[in-house]
Amino acid sequence: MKRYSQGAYYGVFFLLLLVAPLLLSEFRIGLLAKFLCFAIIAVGISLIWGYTGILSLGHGVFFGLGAYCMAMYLKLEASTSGIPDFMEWNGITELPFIWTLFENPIFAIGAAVLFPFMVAAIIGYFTFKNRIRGVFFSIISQAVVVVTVTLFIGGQHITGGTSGLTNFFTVFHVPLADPSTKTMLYFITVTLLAVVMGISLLLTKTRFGRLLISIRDGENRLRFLGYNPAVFKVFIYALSAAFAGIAGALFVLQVGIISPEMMGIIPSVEMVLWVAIGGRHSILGAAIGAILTNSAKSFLSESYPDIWTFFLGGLFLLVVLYLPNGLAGLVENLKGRFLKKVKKEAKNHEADSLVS
Amino acid sequence: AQTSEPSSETGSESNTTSSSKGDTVQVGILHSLSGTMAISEVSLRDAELMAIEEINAAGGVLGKQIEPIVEDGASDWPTFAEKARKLLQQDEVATIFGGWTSASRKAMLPVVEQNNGLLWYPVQYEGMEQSPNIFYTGATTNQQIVPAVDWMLENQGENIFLLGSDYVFPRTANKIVNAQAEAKGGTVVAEEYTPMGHTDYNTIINKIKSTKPDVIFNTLNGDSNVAFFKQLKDAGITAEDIPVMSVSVAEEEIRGIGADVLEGHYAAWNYFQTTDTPENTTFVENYKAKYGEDRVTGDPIEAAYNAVYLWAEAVEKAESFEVEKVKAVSDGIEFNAPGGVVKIDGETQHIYKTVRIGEVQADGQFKEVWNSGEQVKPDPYLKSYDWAAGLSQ
Amino acid sequence: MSIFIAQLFNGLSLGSILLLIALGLAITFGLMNIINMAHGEFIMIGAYTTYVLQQVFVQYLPQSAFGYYFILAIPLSFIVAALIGLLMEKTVVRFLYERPLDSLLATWGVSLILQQAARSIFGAPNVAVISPEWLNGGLVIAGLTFPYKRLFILALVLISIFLLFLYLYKTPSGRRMKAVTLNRDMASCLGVSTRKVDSAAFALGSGFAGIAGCSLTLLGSIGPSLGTAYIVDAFMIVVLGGVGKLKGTMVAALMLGILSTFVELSTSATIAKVIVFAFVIIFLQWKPTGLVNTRVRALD
Amino acid sequence: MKPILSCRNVIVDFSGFKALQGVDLDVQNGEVLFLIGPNGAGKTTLLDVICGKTKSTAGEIIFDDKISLTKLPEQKIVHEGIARKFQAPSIFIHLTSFENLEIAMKQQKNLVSILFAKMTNRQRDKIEAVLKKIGLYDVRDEKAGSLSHGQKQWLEIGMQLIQEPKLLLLDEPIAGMSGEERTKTGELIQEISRDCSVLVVEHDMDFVRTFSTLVIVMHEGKVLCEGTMAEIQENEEVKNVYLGRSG
Amino acid sequence: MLHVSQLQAGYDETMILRNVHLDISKGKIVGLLGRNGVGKTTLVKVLMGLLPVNGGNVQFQGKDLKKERPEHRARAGISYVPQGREIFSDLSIRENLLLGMEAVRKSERSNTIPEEIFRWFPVLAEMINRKGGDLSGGQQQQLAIARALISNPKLLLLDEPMEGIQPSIVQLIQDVLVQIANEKEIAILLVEHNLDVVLSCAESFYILDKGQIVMSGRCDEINEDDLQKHLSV
Ligand SMILES: Nc1ncnc2c1ncn2[C@@H]1O[C@H](COP(=O)(O)OP(=O)(O)OP(=O)(O)O)[C@@H](O)[C@H]1O
Ligand SMILES: Nc1ncnc2c1ncn2[C@@H]1O[C@H](COP(=O)(O)OP(=O)(O)OP(=O)(O)O)[C@@H](O)[C@H]1O
Ligand SMILES: NC(N)=O
Ligand SMILES: [Mg+2]
Ligand SMILES: [Mg+2]
Repeated sequence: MKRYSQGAYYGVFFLLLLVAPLLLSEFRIGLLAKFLCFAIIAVGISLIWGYTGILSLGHGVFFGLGAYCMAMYLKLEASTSGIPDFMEWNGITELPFIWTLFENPIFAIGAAVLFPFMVAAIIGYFTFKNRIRGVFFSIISQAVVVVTVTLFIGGQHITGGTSGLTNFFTVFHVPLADPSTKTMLYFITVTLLAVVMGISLLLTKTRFGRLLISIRDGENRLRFLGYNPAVFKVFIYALSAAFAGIAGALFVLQVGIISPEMMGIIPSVEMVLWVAIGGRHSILGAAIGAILTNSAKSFLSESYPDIWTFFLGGLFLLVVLYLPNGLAGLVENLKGRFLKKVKKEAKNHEADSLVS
Repeated sequence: AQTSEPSSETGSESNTTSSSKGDTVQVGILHSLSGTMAISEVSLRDAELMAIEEINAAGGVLGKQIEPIVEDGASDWPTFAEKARKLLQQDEVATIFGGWTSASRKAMLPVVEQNNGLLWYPVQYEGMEQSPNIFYTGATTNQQIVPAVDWMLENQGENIFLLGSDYVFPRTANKIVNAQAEAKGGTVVAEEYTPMGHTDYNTIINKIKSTKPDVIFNTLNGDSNVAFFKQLKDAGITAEDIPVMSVSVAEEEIRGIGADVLEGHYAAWNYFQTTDTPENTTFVENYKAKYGEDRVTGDPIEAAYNAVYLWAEAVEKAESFEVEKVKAVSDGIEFNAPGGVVKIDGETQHIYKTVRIGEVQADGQFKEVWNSGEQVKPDPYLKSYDWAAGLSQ
Repeated sequence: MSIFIAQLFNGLSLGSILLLIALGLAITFGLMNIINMAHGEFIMIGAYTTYVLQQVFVQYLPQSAFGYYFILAIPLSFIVAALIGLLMEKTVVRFLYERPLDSLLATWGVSLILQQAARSIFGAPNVAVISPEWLNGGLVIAGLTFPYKRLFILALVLISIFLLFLYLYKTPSGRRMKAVTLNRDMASCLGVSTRKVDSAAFALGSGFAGIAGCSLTLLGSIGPSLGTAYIVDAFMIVVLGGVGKLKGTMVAALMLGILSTFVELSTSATIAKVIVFAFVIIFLQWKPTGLVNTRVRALD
Repeated sequence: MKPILSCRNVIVDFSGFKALQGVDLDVQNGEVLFLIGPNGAGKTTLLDVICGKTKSTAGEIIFDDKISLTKLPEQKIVHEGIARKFQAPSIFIHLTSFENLEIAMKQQKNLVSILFAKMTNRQRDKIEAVLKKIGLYDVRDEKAGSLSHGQKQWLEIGMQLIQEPKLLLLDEPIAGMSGEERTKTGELIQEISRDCSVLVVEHDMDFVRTFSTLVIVMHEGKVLCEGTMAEIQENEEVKNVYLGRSG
Repeated sequence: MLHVSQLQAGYDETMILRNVHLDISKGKIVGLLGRNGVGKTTLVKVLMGLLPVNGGNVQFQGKDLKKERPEHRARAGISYVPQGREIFSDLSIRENLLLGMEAVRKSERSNTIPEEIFRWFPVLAEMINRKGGDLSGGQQQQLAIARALISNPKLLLLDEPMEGIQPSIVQLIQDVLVQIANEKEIAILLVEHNLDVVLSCAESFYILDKGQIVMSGRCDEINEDDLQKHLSV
């Protein structure tokens, strides 16, 4: 019964995504594609936050690393002289070694996934091994953001500085601006979202998923059951970083820019907000949260460019105050209320028979 | 944002025609209205809206009323890209006025190019760029930085301390200053960058004290200027001791810093609120009447205002809103701007401008101490300067 | 040698400023466990209060009175920020004590609203606060200048910290506050009015942020997004010191202040920033619950 | 026969306060050893040291005649075969009773094994058997958080059982249990002791009397004396510091 | 003194207590018995105001308590030792004890801890400046009881107070309870698993099962068979 209804939700969700291109304008589909990238991040955050209890306020970094990996390849493909334009302004005449690797698209795509995975694994290894938890971890993740952003801005001659990397034309020599390329990318994004959600569902429905919940409930307890929670945390953290990396790569392909600002504190906190709004304990909820929050943001800022942050702030407030488990929680609640009615009647019978 | 027509599925090619359906023409205004850059950019929006209102009152352009669609870039570059795309694809505006930071411009650049749109960018910048779809109405380097450095070397001394925010404009500007100083017998005693939003300048000030420069060339952006100047004064360094030459401090920034702190320091611009032309008197009056007595004008505000007029004149001349046609006729278009006559250079799509250096007075206004006399031809790649040969490929 | 002393003073001064911005957060976050992302906006409120008071003095009082506005601005910033904090506690924070992580999200919303409110009321551009004449200039000792403003802030921080310590550790009211923040239910079962204490604590924390904002007008810019510049630093310090540990907060602020100035002197501001934050990361590896910590016997 | 666990001169110093001041103690194979003593005597601390939660300041703890425990991390100690029940029930409140046992169950506990773990029939039977044994079979699919205090205690004991340890450390296992459940727990402990050694800390003298063979009394961080309950009861010092008049 | 009738209460949507009746009068010790999970703790929490009342009546000294917050109940003279101790782990023993005084009216509140507390629980005097969280389980339990006694309550709610306490002190606490009930006329609700403890110090008892009072009476007239029926699994 439960499994069945859950399947139905997923079915409707992906069906809507598949027919969306028929219903929306090219620009809106572009936006939706961007939101789907964000949904991929949200799924990863739901894994570590909702399931494992790790609150990362620094996932922007992994998103950014994935995005930069992809962007470096695109930038090289767009640079006629073989050297990106901003390097020329900075007086660099020879392509730095690290950049030469990204001439190979396979490497770039692989790196967009593996590089965030590895960086997260390293950070996670030390912090989790040293039993840094809760808000201490969250603050470390913010410090990582500050360090990374500052380095990317400071290393202007290699990274493009504040402006980031932009002005790409082609991917695999196919023009990025072509409507067909855009449609293609949209469907690739939908597919990858499906894959990421699938992996996450598989993980959470198995013993591994229950272990994640145990880590959230009491990781010290777990040690005395013979587990080393750090290993599991590192894995799930790195996995969610890899998801963010995938999202970053897709983002760059569709939006055409990545800048250090995008890895900053504000986007990183916003990512958590999407998940909270959708429902951190639900994979689908998190994804929908990302899409809806960003839609609301776009809609509000288009409708009220002067004061939209009033409304956005108010929205966050209301959701948190009145929907503690996000939209998914609301759905559960409504469903629960309905089921409970049925159950209650049954239970009353049972209770009566017990007393008599 | 206020209006949005149902989009046509045909995409980008037809934008210029559908934007001018009926008796209105839509234009996009895209500045940061929220986030850290809002402190500067909101005034640009105001200036552009004022110009649009004036033009509409005078009968509009090609007989159509201009209808602005305002969007918020939110101090975030990908958002600038998204909103520019929205304006061009969804609203199919005839042109966009927008941006402040170079990063925001660079984010919008591919979008306007791919959609064959038009962007008017109103802020002084670091040069080295020339997009066919952008008109640059602020100064390029040879209309601000280069003359400012010449003037400093001549009037203040040869030891220059470079201080800037860590982003593309200051870094590129300082590269130019280095080359220029070397060629002209100046010495750069130190080059320091601070992250955006940096607020503690004590250590930098100690470095200034120990390097004893004759002048500080300041490319700090926004908020950092406030912290820097306040703390410089507290450390006991006055404009008499070491003057600061700024290129991003206009009247509005002075208002936020406090004139008492800035008195005696210098800035290089193309326009001051005190610039003495009849057009400027009206401009300042109108601006204050519309937005409040306590508001001030300034160079980027004027450049944003000019942009709207220049576009309107180009449209009139082309008798079309189409980007290609507007561009084709742009060369030589003149506007009797508040800061004096400006003229579009069709080749670079930059503007001929007069360079001015001013000294901050106790009332927060500039006293002009030098100007270039004639309008300086824009040279974004500094091709006409020998010492700059190594700077651009 | 003289540069060393000058830098040491700068470090202390920076540390005192960091402490000032973190002090309020040490209460709302450290003690009450509210991840208050709007802390920066309370700093902003303090700064704008100072600005408004200055305008009032300029407009309605004789020139000679102007010098004193700042003396009045400190308590007024405290009160205004505390009142707005009180309002926020009653309408938002109150529902989030059992959900610290949600507090992060709700207060983020509050922060957006407050920023926009400032923009709507005072306009987007920065405003200027003219510092009173008696705070201009500095003490010159052996060729070194110690700006009065920095000395003033140093003293202000010392007094604030002293009063806060006194309050928390020597008064019954402070004890109640600690009890409520440690175990709200049990405190109420003992007869403590948790609602009053919660409101008071949050208002107190917000008030300190207001004082910070007031003092920051001496050094930096006053604009709608003023708070965003300080929020991360403030959290960093409270956490580095050990959440809920006032002493830790103090030491952490001074440590970061001094580290930052000395690294910046020999490198650049950018590298200093990287190193300071890297230091926080590494330090926490060594002391995973901050500088000052309590051993807990409970498992989780 | 060699003892399964032997503590030699174990000292724990909490920044100046010596909670353990040189404890010597052996647990024999298959034995149920009761540890009693006044509040604050150091019983919990001793269990903490054995299972690795607290690091000893000095001394040696040898398990299974060869393994030194003092340097091992917690999960390694568990792998060696020591299970620990804490004083306050600590279970995973968002998992059901069944899932709690599934996590606790003896199995490969590394990342890869868990990632690909499948519930076998044998494992399911084992979990269900334990659920029945601890009386939670009927609530196996309810979130452990909504169990009552006593039920949580039971669940936790179950989680130790299913690990099939060699040595089981129980800290006040019957706290919060009512009469009959106490008896059942006692019987359970005796049943367990057929497969493993058990070290029990308890304050309920009736319980100790009923189920103990050997009792060790701790006082002020040291072992005060040992013997059968009958012997202990007669010890004047034990009466003074611990039992009081009725003991 | 305390009068409970037709009480209904529970968590969110699950009703735990259904139709509970209970009376406690001045100076009397009343035992509350019941198997694990029948709702004893729930009942005590409802009485203290930590859980809302969904139906029925709770009156204390003739006043309706239903809507009162815990702190008002505390100030009205109800004192509480929770299951699980709930001491303030970060505060010193002294601070913990002083907090027990919060329920006392301001004018009568003192800053010193009454001598008798240390007479009953000497270990607390020894460790007066240590942190609550550092204490052993039984020490914490003693602290929780001391903290509840310090305010001279009119009604004392004890949820398994003897848990984890060494036998000699269990006896002592029993004596103290009887003594204060007699001397200070404090009413005591004692939730306890240990039948012996209840029988030796309580005057009457209630047995709770499945959220209802299924048996009550005086301790000296207790019928073993009935007891077994309700307490066995
Ligand atoms: N982290 C700590 N810091 C300081 N003292 C501690 C700490 N942990 C325990 N103690 C002290 O060590 C002593 C032994 O505590 P322990 O918990 O081992 O006692 P116990 O024998 O289990 O008592 P109980 O029967 O009450 O559970 C106690 O006096 C306690 O106060
Ligand atoms: N927070 C909660 N949410 C939902 N249900 C709960 C909660 N706490 C307890 N329960 C349920 O309420 C019932 C009564 O629990 P309660 O703690 O009152 O029992 P008890 O009689 O005190 O048991 P014990 O003797 O074990 O302490 C139990 O069945 C438990 O499952
Ligand atoms: N172009 C500028 N000032 O960024
Ligand atoms: Mg113990
Ligand atoms: Mg109970």
